[in-house]
Amino acid sequence: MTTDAPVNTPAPAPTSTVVDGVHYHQYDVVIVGAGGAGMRAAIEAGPQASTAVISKLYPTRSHTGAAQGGMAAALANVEEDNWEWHTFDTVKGGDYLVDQDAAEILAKEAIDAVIDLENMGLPFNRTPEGKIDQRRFGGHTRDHGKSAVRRACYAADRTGHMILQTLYQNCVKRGINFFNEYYVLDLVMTEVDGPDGKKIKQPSGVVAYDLASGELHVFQAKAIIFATGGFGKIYKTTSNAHTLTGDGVGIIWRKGLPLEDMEFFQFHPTGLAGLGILLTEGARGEGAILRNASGERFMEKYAPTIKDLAPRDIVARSMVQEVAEGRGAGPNKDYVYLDCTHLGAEVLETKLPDITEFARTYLGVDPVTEPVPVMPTAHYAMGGIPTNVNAEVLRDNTTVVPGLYAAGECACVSVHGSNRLGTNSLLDINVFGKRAGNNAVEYAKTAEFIPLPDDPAKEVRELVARLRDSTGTERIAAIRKELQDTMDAKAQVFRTDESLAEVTHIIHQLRERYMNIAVQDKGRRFNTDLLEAIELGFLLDLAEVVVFSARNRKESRGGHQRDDYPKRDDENYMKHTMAYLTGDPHSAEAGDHIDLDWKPVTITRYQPMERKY
Amino acid sequence: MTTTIEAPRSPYSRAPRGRGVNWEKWGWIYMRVSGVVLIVLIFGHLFVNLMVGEGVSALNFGFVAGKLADPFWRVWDIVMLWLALIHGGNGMRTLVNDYATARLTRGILKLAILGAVVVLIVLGTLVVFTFDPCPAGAPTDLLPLFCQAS
Amino acid sequence: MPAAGTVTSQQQKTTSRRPAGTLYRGREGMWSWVLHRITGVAIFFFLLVHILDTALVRVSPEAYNTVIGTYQTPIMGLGEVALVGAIVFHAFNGIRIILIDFWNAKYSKIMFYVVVGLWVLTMLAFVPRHLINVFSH
Amino acid sequence: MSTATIDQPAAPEAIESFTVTLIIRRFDPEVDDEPRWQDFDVEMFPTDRILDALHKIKWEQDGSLSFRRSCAHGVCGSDAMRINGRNRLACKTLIKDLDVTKPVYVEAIKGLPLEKDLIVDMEPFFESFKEVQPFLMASSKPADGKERIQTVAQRARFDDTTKCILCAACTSSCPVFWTDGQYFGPAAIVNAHRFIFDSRDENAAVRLDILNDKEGVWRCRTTFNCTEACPRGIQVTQAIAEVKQAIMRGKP
Ligand SMILES: Cc1cc2nc3c(=O)[nH]c(=O)nc-3n(C[C@H](O)[C@H](O)[C@H](O)COP(=O)(O)OP(=O)(O)OC[C@H]3O[C@@H](n4cnc5c(N)ncnc54)[C@H](O)[C@@H]3O)c2cc1C
Ligand code: HEM
Ligand code: SF4
Ligand code: F3S
Ligand code: FES
Repeated sequence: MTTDAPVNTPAPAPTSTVVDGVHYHQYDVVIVGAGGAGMRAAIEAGPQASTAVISKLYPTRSHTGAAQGGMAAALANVEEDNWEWHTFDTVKGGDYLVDQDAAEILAKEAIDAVIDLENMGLPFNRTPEGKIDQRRFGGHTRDHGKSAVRRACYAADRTGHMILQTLYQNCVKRGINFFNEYYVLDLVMTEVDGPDGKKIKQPSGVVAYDLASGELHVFQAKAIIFATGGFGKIYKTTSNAHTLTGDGVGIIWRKGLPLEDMEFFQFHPTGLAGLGILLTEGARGEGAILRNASGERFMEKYAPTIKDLAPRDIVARSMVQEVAEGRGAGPNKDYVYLDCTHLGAEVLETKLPDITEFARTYLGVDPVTEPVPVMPTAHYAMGGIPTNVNAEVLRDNTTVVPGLYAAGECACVSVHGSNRLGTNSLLDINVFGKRAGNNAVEYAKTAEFIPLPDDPAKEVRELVARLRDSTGTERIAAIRKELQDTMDAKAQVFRTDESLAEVTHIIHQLRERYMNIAVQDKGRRFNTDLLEAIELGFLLDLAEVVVFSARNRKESRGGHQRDDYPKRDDENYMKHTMAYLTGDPHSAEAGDHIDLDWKPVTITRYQPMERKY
Repeated sequence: MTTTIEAPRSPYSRAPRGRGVNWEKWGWIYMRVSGVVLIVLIFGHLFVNLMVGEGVSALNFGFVAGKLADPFWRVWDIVMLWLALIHGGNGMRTLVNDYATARLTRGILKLAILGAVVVLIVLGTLVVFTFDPCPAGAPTDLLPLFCQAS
Repeated sequence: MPAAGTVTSQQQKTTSRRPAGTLYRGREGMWSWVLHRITGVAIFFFLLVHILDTALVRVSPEAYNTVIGTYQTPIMGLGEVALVGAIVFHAFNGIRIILIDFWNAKYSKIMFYVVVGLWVLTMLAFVPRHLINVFSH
Repeated sequence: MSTATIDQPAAPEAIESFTVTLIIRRFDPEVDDEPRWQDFDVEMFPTDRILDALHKIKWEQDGSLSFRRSCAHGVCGSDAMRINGRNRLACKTLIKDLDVTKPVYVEAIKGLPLEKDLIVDMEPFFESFKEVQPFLMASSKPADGKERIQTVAQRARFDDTTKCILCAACTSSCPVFWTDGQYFGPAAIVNAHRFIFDSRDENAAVRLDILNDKEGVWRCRTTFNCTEACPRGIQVTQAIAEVKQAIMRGKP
């Protein structure tokens, strides 16, 4: 029994000093974000080196906990399956913009990732033989598209909740250091001599704002892992949490490091209409059907083979098209129905209990007896901080930034290409979270601390002071709302050059208004008003990159659908977007401060084909 | 009583777990076991004293002495005395643990409860065992009928 | 928060300790507990007194009868109703608690109403008879 | 093709908005000595949640109003608070389910140190959670590098308590916890239950021992406030009863 005793040995006493009101800490590995990816990394790194996890939320509040449907792995517990088919589905689902070497790793290591979680205690649903049960999910097929396959390992419709809890439990077991409700607001870069004698900037730590006290903390680290999650809050209708404001991605961006494939944002077909709260694809995996106002199963038209289980981009587009062509339901004809009534109360209550409750609570609709109004909701950022398969952050198309890692939704490995398959993200955070943790700790074992620059907290201190002392007149919420409304209206499932140009223009205006912002809370303790202002800054930056990248991809692929370029264009665009911040973000033309570059797609097995389901 | 303390746990400290007899567990079990038995005893007691015959108005030395002369009622009363006092005492201890936060107050109150319970158990037991239903020199009209008979 | 030290420093930041929130609006479970507690304490104190007065049988029949005589006044008669009410509630609710502990927590609310019902029945049987006894003398 | 607008809430025609008064218990540690009540009027729709009302206040009236929130649909556990005298998640409390002819009282959860407005110090709560060793302990790994086998029935045994989101609604509704805050509290017991009854775990005895403590399960007085408050519908009191039974039996 003792062999598995908790490893509660206190971590080596971290040095912590206070200079000029700023706290300084030193850790071998610092992980920013305590969602699935961050904690999976911590479990690897924690026992091997002094590790700190910094999170703006208590770990169990992270949005990984909201994930519902499942986590893919070709365990073949219920039917024949193998990782190669999984790789193919991932590549095809991503409309061939997937880096196939990464997708292979994802699919191969998926099996261990699931077993790891089970061994750590995750209570998966079980088959009658007592093995991990699996269910169907969008885009998962047997033998390269022949028919749907049961590949998603799940725990009712609370898979993400169980993953997040299990990982947190194991962090507790290992005595990981958490700094909860600390907002990382800056990555500290120190100028050092590069290998070729030129000066280059190397990450040496991060600066965090302690929400409870309003004090600043500098964490010096040998290796830093970003695992800050997505940024769905650039949209109004989203399944993402209020706190998913893309701070981590925004910090990287402001450092002049590139962001990859930002134009690809996934819209999940089944968000509760008007609210955006997610109803898992697992519902359709269990047999639920999408219907338009007249009760027609419209997915038969758009994806004859796998119908409602087509990948998300296709289903979401089909839904919007149904509505646009006047076949929407409801008083404003602005949604379609997800029909679960034929599944029976038993299946709903046991396999989909949470979403059944969501529909009841928030729409007053009982899925057992009535179809549920749904519409696409902004769900997942395929793009983000570019990394290689070792989770090392890239400075350009090939060079890594030593000591800097990213994993999870904030990163772009790219295993999801232009459209992520359902259940592949929970997989991503586990596979690449683990890799990030391992690689970071290996790196930290040999690396030296890079000295911090003078006054590393200067920028953050000034930012915080400027906002707290602001005497402007603009309300934060008003600016954010206008951004979100605009993004929903003009940069959502369908886009055109014209609509995107408008958004760019509006973002520029909003940025000017942002200069004149009013932070009403002048206090130091729990100043969430101030934080919302800072988060809004990141949202504006990221929305602009999304739109700018989208404007420059003049084709339709995966989650990016251009009405003015409705076809996929492999000849010109079979490549990743790499966007760099190069100038003053306040310049009127986005092109004046954003540089777009391209990165080739790694192709190993599968040549691009037309994507039909 | 439900809005007492707003911010307890300051500073956060839980007393280290002591070894030895687990009072909490046995106390808890005792409350339930004694409770079940007490139901019978107390309801029986109340029924006989308050409901049968003329109820409370019939209560007097004669009545009590009559009962206590019967070994059946003696056992009944002794058991009830012990069970009820310990049950009540343990219940009061729970309350003190809940509401008295200062160590000293807690100690004093618990000692007081313990003292009261012990004294009363001893007193009660003595009374039942040493009780003479026909004390010499007492006016006979106050005594149970059987005193005259003998 | 990492070290234990941080915990205490967080604690010190708290300056408000005053109550003045609203009363918590618990349901049957909470109110039955409040009553159980109040009745338990009431019975305990009564028991203390009751043992003392009964002990007077050792002193002398006169002493006992004088004290017990006060139990027979109308005012005390009403007090006895309250006492019996308390005991009956405490007893039935005690059984309810035991059933929750050893049988099933699902029916706690129903059982609460059963307790109330039984209490009413018992009191209906007891009170008139008792009051007749008290007031008929 | 135009982009669809999904601005309208899903409910049928012209739902009317109305004014709701929220009376919020404010406390700014840097200014106030004591908490104070403050009124706000907000225009709300029946289908809005209390969280929306709080946001509306924060975003349109008083930016300094502080509260925690994240997911906004009852799965992250950030926003447990006392609404009209009962613990609930603000994001799961719909306006239409409250009597809005009267003001709605909103205050922080009870029993944990108040930090600011609706924010309390959660550390003591998480400390209790950690104390029960809430993680799987199993010495043997399956030899074939596969999952441990667990039957559907064994899995179902502890299903209820796996749902916990650590929101503290239960613990801070418990009258015993309010008294001195030393009681482990229902949430910690729920999370111990989760492992005690997991067929894969081998350390039930340790957890049972931890909870067989002065501040452990025996302090529970079955007041059911926890069960009523739990936003995940966990049968908390039942779980506590099961742990008590297990301690008495000496095994799960
Ligand atoms: C409703 C919903 C359902 C989903 N269902 C599925 C599914 O069924 N299957 C699937 O595979 N995927 C699903 N996904 C996607 C998947 O859940 C997420 O992509 C994934 O959980 C992201 O994990 P993460 O660790 O990268 O980020 P998160 O879990 O979002 O964690 C981010 C962490 O970063 C911290 N953080 C952020 N900014 C800062 C900062 N500035 N300073 C400090 N800390 C910071 C936060 O506190 C948080 O701890 C779903 C997503 C949603 C929204
Ligand atoms: C008539 C039969 C009785 C039964 C069935 C009974 C049952 C119980 C039970 C089960 C408890 C435990 C409650 C809990 O743990 O939550 C309890 C508590 C208590 N009982 Fe009794 N009891 C009875 C008689 C008495 C008597 C005669 C007294 C007084 C001497 C008494 C005083 C108390 C007290 C003070 C408590 C503690 C209350 C609390 O902690 O909230 N009980 N009773
Ligand atoms: S048991 Fe319920 S109320 Fe308690 S912390 Fe867990 S989810 Fe919240
Ligand atoms: S509220 Fe408290 S007393 Fe027990 S039943 Fe719940 S823990
Ligand atoms: S905001 Fe997540 S539970 Fe309410």
